[in-house]
Amino acid sequence: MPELSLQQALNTALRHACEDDDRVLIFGEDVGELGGVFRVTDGLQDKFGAQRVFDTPLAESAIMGLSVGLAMAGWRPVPEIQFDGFSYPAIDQIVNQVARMHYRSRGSLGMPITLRLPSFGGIRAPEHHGESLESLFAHVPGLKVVAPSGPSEGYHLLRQAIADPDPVVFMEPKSRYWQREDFDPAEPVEPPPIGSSRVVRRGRHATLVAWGAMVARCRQVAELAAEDGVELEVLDLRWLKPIDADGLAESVSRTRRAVVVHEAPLTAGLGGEVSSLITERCFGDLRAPVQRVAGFDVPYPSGALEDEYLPSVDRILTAVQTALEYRRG
Amino acid sequence: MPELSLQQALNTALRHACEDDDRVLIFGEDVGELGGVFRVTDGLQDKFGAQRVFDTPLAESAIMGLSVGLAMAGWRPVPEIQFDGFSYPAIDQIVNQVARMHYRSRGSLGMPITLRLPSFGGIRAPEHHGESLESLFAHVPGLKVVAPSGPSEGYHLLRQAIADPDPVVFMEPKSRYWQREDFDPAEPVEPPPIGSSRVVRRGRHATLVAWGAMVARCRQVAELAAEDGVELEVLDLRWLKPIDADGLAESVSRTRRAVVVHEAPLTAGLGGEVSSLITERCFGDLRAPVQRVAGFDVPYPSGALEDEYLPSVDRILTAVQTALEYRRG
Amino acid sequence: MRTLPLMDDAEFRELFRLMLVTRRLDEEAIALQRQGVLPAYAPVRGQEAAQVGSAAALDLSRDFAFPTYRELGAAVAMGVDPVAYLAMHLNIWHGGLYDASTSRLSPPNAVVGGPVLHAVGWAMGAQLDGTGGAALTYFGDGASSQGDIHEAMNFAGVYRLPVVFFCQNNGWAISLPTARQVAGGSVAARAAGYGFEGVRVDGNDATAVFEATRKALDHARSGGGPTIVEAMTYRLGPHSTSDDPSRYRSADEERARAEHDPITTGMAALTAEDVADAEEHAASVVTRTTEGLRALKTPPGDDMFRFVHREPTAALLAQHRAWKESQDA
Amino acid sequence: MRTLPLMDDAEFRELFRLMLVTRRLDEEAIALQRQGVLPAYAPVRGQEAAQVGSAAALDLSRDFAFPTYRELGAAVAMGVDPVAYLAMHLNIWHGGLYDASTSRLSPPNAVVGGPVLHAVGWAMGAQLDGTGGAALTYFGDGASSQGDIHEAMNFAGVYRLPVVFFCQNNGWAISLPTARQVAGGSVAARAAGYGFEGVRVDGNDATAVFEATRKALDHARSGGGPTIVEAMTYRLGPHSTSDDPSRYRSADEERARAEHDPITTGMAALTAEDVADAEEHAASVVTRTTEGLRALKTPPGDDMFRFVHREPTAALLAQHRAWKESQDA
Ligand SMILES: Cc1ncc(C[n+]2csc(CCOP(=O)(O)OP(=O)(O)O)c2C)c(N)n1
Ligand SMILES: Cc1ncc(C[n+]2csc(CCOP(=O)(O)OP(=O)(O)O)c2C)c(N)n1
Ligand SMILES: [Mg+2]
Ligand SMILES: [Mg+2]
Repeated sequence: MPELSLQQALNTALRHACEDDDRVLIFGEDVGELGGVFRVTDGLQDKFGAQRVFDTPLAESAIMGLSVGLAMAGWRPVPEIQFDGFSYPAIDQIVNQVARMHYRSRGSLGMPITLRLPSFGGIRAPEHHGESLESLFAHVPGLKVVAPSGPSEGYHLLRQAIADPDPVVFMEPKSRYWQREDFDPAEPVEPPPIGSSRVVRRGRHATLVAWGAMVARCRQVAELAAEDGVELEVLDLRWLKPIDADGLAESVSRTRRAVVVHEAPLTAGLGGEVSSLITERCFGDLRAPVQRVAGFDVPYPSGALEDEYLPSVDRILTAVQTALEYRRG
Repeated sequence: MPELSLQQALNTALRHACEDDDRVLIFGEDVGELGGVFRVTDGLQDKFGAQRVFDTPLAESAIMGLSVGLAMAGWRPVPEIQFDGFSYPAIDQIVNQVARMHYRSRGSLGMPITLRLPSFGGIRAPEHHGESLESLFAHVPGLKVVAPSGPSEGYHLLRQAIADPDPVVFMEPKSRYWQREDFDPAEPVEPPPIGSSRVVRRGRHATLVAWGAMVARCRQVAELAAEDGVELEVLDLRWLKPIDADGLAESVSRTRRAVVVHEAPLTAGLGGEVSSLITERCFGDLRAPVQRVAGFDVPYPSGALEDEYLPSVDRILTAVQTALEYRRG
Repeated sequence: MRTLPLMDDAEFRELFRLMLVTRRLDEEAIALQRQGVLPAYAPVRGQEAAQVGSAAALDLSRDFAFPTYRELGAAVAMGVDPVAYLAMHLNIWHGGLYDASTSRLSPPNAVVGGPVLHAVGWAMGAQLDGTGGAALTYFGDGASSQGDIHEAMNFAGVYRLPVVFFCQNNGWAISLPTARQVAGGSVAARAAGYGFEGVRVDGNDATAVFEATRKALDHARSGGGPTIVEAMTYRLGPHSTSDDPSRYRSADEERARAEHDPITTGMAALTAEDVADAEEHAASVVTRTTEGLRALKTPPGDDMFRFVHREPTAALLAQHRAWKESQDA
Repeated sequence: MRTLPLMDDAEFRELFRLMLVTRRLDEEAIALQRQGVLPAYAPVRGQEAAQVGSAAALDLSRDFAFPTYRELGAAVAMGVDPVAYLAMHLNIWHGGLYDASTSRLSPPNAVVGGPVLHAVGWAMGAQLDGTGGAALTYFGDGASSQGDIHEAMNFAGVYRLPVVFFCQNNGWAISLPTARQVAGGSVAARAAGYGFEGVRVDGNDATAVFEATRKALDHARSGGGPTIVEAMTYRLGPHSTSDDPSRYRSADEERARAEHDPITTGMAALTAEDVADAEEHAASVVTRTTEGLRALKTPPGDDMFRFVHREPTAALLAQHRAWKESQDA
């Protein structure tokens, strides 16, 4: 079985998608000859030609507006926006157009668009290169939103997103691009339904809910806690819209405690949604309020302060402890 | 005491702000001669001249980018974006620039900008004229966000927003523009601190949390419930960032049940944040999970379906009933 | 400026019939708004020649048009059912009820500037497929200030895409006159900066508009790339039925511009018989349309949920179900 | 294109000294990046004449400049402490550590296109105050594709604002050459469409750049309105220290363009004594800067909270406190 990095897995998924469906188009800033700043589109222009894999001028609103028109003309666009923070100039096209054209046209115009968005922080990058926009996207009716946590997930979720007839925002955890995993993308897999989560570690004392790069961090926390005899379940939410409310409830009704972890700022982050969904379904079972460990309500800081900002193992452990020691006052 | 509509109260607040501080500038699309499509800036250009009250070309990103530059030059910009749905083209300037310039410059460049944004639905308007963006704005570090529920609130909160040295998004509930109230804007009032909520009706069986136009609807619900002997407390959250977590806790620790109501779609709406804040602080006191009554996860519909989409008295009452009848399973 | 078409010009007769249908429908729509049948309406009076002349140049077997919210004349010329088009103003459905895909007319779009990028994307799709089709995209003098317009023109210029940028310069963007909107004074003049052709045409001369548009479409179809056509016309009515133009322009100006009313000049150029015939035809379309509009039913609330995704999510199906149950209760 | 400056040109000698400081600092920054001191860096090699020539034309008593992320030369010419400027690349603080307000240089801005609107706003503020100051805003050939650039130029044109749009056309936007970025081929040529002047200048000729910029600034200060200055230059190095230009351009091209290296030609135009003197000066600046950079300390995590608002919110103060306690524990 080959060992693939997330970046290679995504590259393979794009290649397979182009091979399987000749309506798939890949475009964005520097995705052609350069192969993308993270090389996720490496070699694709050579293989599929400059008509199907092309560079755009430096204009994010155009990239998404173009996607709408291409979809109307029967193509299946897979645009890239180079970094999370540069999707803001395209938000109008994403919210007011991509997400609504199918609705506005009463189903006459399909929008099978997959926006690839290198996302989240942790790589000591310049300003605007470490943002987490999942809460914004999840709030937009008409969008589906997904974030893989590793190579095999990345491959299958990207194939699924591209195959889906609706717009999907595909958030790639850039700090995990070089993480490797053994798996064979050629092996056929029945993909789990859109909107399903995945328990990546079983446990019984509390559930850690995370997505993207925070899944690995939560596994690390679970390993540390296990040394103290605390068995944490780790749930990779992966689909951020629709959210697997049943999966959350199933896990937390067993563990009776939950901690949700994300990189985005706390206030109005997706943690509030996850916490509410759990509480609405598991109120009677919960032994403690759902804890949230998130970025602070500050702009994503420069590299020197990145580790202070991101949920650390310590902060997550403290939240676990709070949940475990909670006594109804 | 004069009777003023919300629209008149806001107009008066702008007038007084211009009188008190000659660095205040008012601009946007059609705010000059026309006085704004809702006439909130009516007469201001006549009074303060076309240098301080001016029309901009039709470009929302420019309106906010301009505000940043004007603030850097020592002015106090009070831009208007004509409708909620047209703030999306300006989101990049709002998130990446307005909200961060003070931070980026380590306090060297102040951003005393108040963005006035006619918001929310309920007026049978065309597409993009009925959006609720509070969850997006509340998630952005560096912004403060407020939504008045009536004329006197509107007057005082707008004065406070303009006087504040930081960027504030001021969301005007357009369905309430013509609502009238007796109050004298000339009367000096010690403004409650930024981030404080307001109990607009006392009750003991459950707390309804709302903002903007939903406050009036919740009062209506409370009146109906009172006929059945159910006494609902109604809390006007008003500041949507920062949120008055203490005020919420104070109320719900008394009533032990809460329903949060908003127009925006449910998923990743501010209701999740409010629900989480309440649950984190009142877990031991809560007799039922916090209920959320919100817009559905669909694009804001056309007028014919508006009443189906918006939280109705019935839907709110049903949620109250669920909370009251809840039994731990 | 061209001289008026000759009276034996059959082509012009056909254009005039479509223009007159538009005019009479427009008048009827305003009447219906006054009667409370239509909640609001955006009149096209004065712009019939620009709209009909341009849309009539389309080859509906391969071209595609992208309207704003004020393109009744284009819809009429393209053979779209006026009832289905005007349903938008009845608040039945934001995008109207016609089938965008088969009509070759995108749903009405209220985001000024936004759809212009869709046209560019569609044109790229058509070019990739080698269909020989061209995109015709409408926008106003006001819209020309939006960033999206620039991104669209630059993109189309770089890729030499088959798209015609059709600007109806009607003198006003709500209350802002072109002189304070368009730096340099001419939208057509912008084309030179993108390396393609821009032409100005008398927008009240249907034949001139038709010919300029046909030429631009031919140029596009034959691989010559984009063109800007700027049709100089005038909005004789208010911006919308809730607008009051007397606040920002003089009655003198309106009277002066009414002398170039394309319907009046068209009538003068035709025989009385032709005019009578056209009136009869228009009257029958108006009757049919009014009956159709009055018979239109509010869509079921289910539609609000049905068209959000092509592949609905479990979460939304659950919301739909809950909504249904509440309806039945 | 100009001929080279005469050797007795004292002005040029001064410009050259600043250019050489920039070159040597640039080389040192790359070396520091290789040594792992700087995490990443965006080289300016080849653009020294464009940056120094333009910034030197500023009147720092009343003008203000708006940089991108690649304006070391402008910072040097404006007398900004290189340590404070380069602190950004040390990942100390996104906006560097210099005082933007007193330096008359906005913090480095990584959103391509974004700061150009700030310049327009600042220029309007200066015009309102009658200071006679002008704004100088930097952007690249890539940035010229952004919608914000168009909105900025149109706005500045309508209000005839004192702003100079200074485009460094360095041939590339990461991997995209100007020919596939700028439709029509010239950014300066866009000016005509906005009704103001655009000039192209040899960006490797510091004197020519200086004179063109000074002329444009004078024009702006005297009420003549905006100008585009397009300086034709070349990025001799990689886009950033993580870029690999061999993937998208030939060594031949690089060699050919290196022959116009402004430092080489500048050296040839000066006496050996002047060059030696300039080298000595540059070396001392480099030594001081390197020492300063190595001595820079990571800012306290408190700074992350301190600069979010000018008037901090209770909620953020609480997060700050919680963070502090976790540090002490
Ligand atoms: C992005 C955006 N901003 C603001 C509006 C509100 N608005 C609707 S029409 C209009 C004026 C449009 O002027 P123009 O483009 O000249 O078209 P016209 O109305 O004259 O047909 C404005 C400001 C909008 N629809 N979209
Ligand atoms: C809005 C935005 N989109 C994308 C990027 C990522 N990016 C950084 S630099 C760059 C190329 C910029 O080219 P140009 O404007 O010519 O400036 P240069 O790098 O040549 O100095 C890109 C695409 C960005 N910084 N901002
Ligand atoms: Mg107009
Ligand atoms: Mg460049």
